[in-house]
Amino acid sequence: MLQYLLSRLLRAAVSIVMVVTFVFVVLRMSGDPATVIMGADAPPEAIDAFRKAWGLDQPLWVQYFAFFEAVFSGELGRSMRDGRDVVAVVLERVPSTLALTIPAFFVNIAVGIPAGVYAALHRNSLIDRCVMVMAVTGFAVPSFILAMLLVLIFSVTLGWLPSAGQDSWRNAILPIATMGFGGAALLARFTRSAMLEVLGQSYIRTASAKGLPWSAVVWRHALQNAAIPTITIIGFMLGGLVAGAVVVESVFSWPGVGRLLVVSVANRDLAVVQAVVLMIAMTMVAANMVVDVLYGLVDPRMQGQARAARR
Amino acid sequence: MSGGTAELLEARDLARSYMMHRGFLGRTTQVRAVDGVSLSLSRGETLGLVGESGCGKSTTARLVLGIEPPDEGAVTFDGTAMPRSGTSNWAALRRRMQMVYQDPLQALDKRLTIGAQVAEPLDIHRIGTSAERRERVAAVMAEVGLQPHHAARHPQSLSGGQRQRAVIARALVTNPDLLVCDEPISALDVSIQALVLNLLMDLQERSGMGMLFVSHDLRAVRQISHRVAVMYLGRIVEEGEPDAVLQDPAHPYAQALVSAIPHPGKTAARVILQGDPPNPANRPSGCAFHPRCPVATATCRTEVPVLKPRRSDGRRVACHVAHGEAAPARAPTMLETC
Amino acid sequence: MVDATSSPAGTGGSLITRLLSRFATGNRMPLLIVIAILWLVLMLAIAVSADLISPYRFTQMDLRNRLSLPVFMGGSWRHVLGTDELGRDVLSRLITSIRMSLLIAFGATIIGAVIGVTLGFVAAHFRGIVEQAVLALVDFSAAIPFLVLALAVLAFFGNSLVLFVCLLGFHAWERYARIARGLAISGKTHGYAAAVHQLGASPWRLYGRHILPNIASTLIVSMTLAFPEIILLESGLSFLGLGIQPPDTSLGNMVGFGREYLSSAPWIMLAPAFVITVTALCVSLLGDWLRDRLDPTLS
Amino acid sequence: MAFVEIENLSVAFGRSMALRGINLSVERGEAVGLVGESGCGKSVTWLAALGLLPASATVRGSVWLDGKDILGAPKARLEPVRGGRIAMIFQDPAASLNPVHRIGRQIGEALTLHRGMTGERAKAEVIRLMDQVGIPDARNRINAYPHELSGGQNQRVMIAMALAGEPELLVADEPTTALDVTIQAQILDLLTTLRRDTGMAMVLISHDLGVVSETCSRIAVMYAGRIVEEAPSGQIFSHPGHPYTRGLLGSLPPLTGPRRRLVAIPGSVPEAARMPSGCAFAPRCDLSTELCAQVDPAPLPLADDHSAACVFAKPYQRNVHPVAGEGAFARERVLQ
Repeated sequence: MLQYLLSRLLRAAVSIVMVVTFVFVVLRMSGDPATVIMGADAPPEAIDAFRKAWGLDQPLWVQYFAFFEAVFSGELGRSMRDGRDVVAVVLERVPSTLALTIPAFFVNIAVGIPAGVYAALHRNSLIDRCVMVMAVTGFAVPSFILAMLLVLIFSVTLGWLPSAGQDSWRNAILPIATMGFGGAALLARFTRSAMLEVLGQSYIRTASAKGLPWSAVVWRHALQNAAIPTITIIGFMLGGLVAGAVVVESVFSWPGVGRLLVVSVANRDLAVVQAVVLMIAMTMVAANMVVDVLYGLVDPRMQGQARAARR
Repeated sequence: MSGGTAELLEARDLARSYMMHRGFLGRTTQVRAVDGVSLSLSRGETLGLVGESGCGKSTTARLVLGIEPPDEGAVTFDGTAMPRSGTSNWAALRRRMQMVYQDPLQALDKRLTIGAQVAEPLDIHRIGTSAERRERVAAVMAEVGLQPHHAARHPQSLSGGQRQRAVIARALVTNPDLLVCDEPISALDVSIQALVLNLLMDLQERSGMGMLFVSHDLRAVRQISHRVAVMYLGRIVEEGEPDAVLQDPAHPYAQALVSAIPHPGKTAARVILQGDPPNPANRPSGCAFHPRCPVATATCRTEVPVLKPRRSDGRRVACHVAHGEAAPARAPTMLETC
Repeated sequence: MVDATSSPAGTGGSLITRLLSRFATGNRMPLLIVIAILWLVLMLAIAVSADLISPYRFTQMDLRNRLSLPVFMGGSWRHVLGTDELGRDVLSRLITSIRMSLLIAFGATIIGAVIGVTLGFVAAHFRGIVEQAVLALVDFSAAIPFLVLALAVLAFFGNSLVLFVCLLGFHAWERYARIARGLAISGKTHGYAAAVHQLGASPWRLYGRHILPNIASTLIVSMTLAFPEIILLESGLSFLGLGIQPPDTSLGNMVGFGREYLSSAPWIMLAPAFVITVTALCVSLLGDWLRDRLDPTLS
Repeated sequence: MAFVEIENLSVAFGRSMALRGINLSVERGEAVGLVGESGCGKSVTWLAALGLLPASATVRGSVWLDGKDILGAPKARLEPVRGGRIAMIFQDPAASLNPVHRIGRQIGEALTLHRGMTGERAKAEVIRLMDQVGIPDARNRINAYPHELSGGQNQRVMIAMALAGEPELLVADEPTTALDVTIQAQILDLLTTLRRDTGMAMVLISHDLGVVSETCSRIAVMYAGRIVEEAPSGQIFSHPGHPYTRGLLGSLPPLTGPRRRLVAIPGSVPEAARMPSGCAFAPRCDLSTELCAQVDPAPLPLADDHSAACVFAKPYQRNVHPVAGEGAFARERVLQ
């Protein structure tokens, strides 16, 4: 098991290195980083100070390692708009984003998985057709259009819910509903195809031939096997927790990390953009690590490689 | 039937191992799939290579054709050394040696018609004008028993037997000197197997080509081969005339293999081997068969037996006991084949 | 996907459905798929003939009757779908936006497919270090949600149409790379490609004449699935004001600009929103249907 | 009435008829072989009998178990039969075991279901069963997963799982097709000893005449959804009544004696959706006449317990000690 984890850790490290390199390269390719980040009108000595701080005068590969060091020590420079340290600016927004995405994540799972499983068990029944139609529309309707429609219906015409801002928990209902519907549709569709594939396997037929009632066959044999591919999608959603709300937060002007990213991009506050991208990448890589560990627990064949080698 | 000219195919002490590693960082274990195999084949002769899964017979076939380079040993074809796979003269040599595969549907391209695929070797090696190529394709398709209208059909719309005939037609269209068949009939039904075996034997008589027939089915190998070699865990353990090896197998493993074949009306006592073939990753010391061999002795556990002719009838066998170099641990069960 | 059987002849027997019903050998094509195809044909027609059929130039302002109602809400026939806050005709803007969005979606899908398939084949052919490098790139692109990646690049490089299309091209490339690599390797190890290699064929002939046509159907199916995703991404970015910049117009930024007038003039936002949703829906329905017909394994 | 009696069983998937009226009986403790090439419906017969076919199959006819019809029986009555009275094992052992459950648990499941055993008592019984089917070092292997065992060992786990319910009939669907010939010999030997020890009946489904001939006392040959010949195993080889059986025997390469050219049956099996009129084998049969195209022959008795569904099948007087072995067959063949 350890060996398996070690290899996953290495892959995660490689991904992080590539993300940091990507940000480093993108920053460099878009002209002189100092002027880009500090803004063209910033006083020359501020630009020189920035250049010295980031060692922009040194050869490229020295800058590269300096950049790595900066990333891992958390000093990513100051935000151009309010001069505060970017890491602080980003971290203070995380709680409000999580306030949206964590409930949405649970809605996805609570609605998506049972719907997918039920649809697979009752193929071509009315429920199956409904789940598939919901899944396709969930996939086709972009979140911002769904959000606008919900605002149009629930706040403009019916006036039940506020359409923007973050003053009370009632503001969070529409954003969570928007993300919940999209995510649940995707998960339902995926769980359904995973279940259908498992139900076609011959060990399911063996379980029935053993005399197990159908419900036991589904609960004890089918579900655990269908969980394996579903974990990948859940892992991906887990990773998207921080990044997932970019569009929805903008529509409902919910002060989360997503909205911060959009605003910083709009007024080219690149230090903040850099910090947000790095943080989102780190959480995604961490989420993939969690998924790999879950894989090992649920699917003995992964773990088995390490165990068989020891035997 | 040893041909006057140099042997068509000569392989000396071939060895090939694969790296099996677990995960991104996991330990790499070396698996010796083929461990010192020598064989020769002359024109018009069929050598049957028989053994259970994991004995290295398919790897040997790929080494002989030069698809994979051997780690040790060498292959010579018609006197010249086999070029490395992928080089241009390796590709040119394909004209003279061809392969028939186990699953005909997988070996054919679903997108192209049968006629186009049978003609492909001619296009690749730019043989003859397009008119001559069409003629040759029609002739070889008739030779394998396919009707002209099959040329326009796609592989999916043919039966298993017809597909395998198409694969054989494609292999024969450039008149190769050597045909390597890797389990050509095991994916087919019994009645279709008979068709393909008859076809291969007729084709060989007419064209006089050499044939290497790899299979786990000893009965099919006996039907088609002039010489048979039994393989176990990467080595040839016995080689000789098919009827001789079947009537009176010398090597204990060959005895077990022959007796294990279920046969209508067979009443003979059967030698049941215990356990499974050992993992090629950790080969037993000395003779690889000793853990399962009913007559294994101390020498068998330490020394690797050499494949050499038996004094009594010249049958080549790799077993200390069979050569009388070691007294059998207990009287070998007298096997009375029906 | 209600599976109602109706003879294509019944629905106007258009050439397209008869042509495609050859595709649906055996059972008839479901009604929903016929509708989806008809909608997409309509969209393509609009995109191609945008300049001819749009009543006004999409930038022509008519301040006198700004925010006028669409005809079915009591407005005049002069502006069938009404006008926006600057009095520009919503219908003509919609038509130009459709052309822009479809153009971007097609361009990006093609770019993604070409990049993905090439890298997939490179990984399948050279194996070893090259394959690990391509796989590391695939891991990398899975490590960041595409939207965030796009925002970062747009932030640093500013916005130009060409950059925007190439960026969207990078959306689904790793999906094609994974499919191309997987199918090429399985073909090369024990499939038809190994057999053709055995005949002495050169790598070019192997990939060009054999592997590519065989995986074409799988690729087309995954392209029809990626196509709507790109439409949604483009409209999402444009909605956030980071995609297509004025004076150009696309479905996304029409919805974005229509947002302020959601309560007073919802039709500015609803028309493009409807087109985005229905087009994405039709393409993914067609994609699912094609997948079941062409390659049921790619579920 | 035999222990299990299949009466006029027919199965259709949409328009294609997979089974066209099967009549087969199995006595207590008897071993019946079901032989046929792929697509002849041999597996579908028993999957239908145990109600394991997908919902899309329409099944007609009846399956009498001890006088009661279980075909289409309600779940409450059918589930105790599955594994409890009739157990089934399948061809590909690695795919037929749940990859994420330990083998001990999969065997124990049937124990708890049919014999109410739980906890330590069940664990002890699982180990006994694993010893009985010859899994080495059972005590430590109980926690292994299917992918950690070889094909042969996995098949033994399947057999142990089937034995757990103490069934009266074991249906083995191509149990050794995916295994090497020496492992196959081990499994066939195991099945024969188990039948001797437990006295349970067995149906062995295979495409290999040799496998069936050694382990079964009676053999039924199937072609295109129908039983075309049924006889004691010795008789099938010495007096094959149906041309298809003769064709199968002719296409088997002989192990001994002179190497003769194999008899290859021309053409291929008709598709289930487009079954020819009259006898299904007529298009490929060298004896066929126009009569065969009209008449769909019912099984014709040739000797007291030997029948063949062919108008040209010739009844014969069965002498007391039938001459077994290949020799008799070859000579007979030449005379015809």
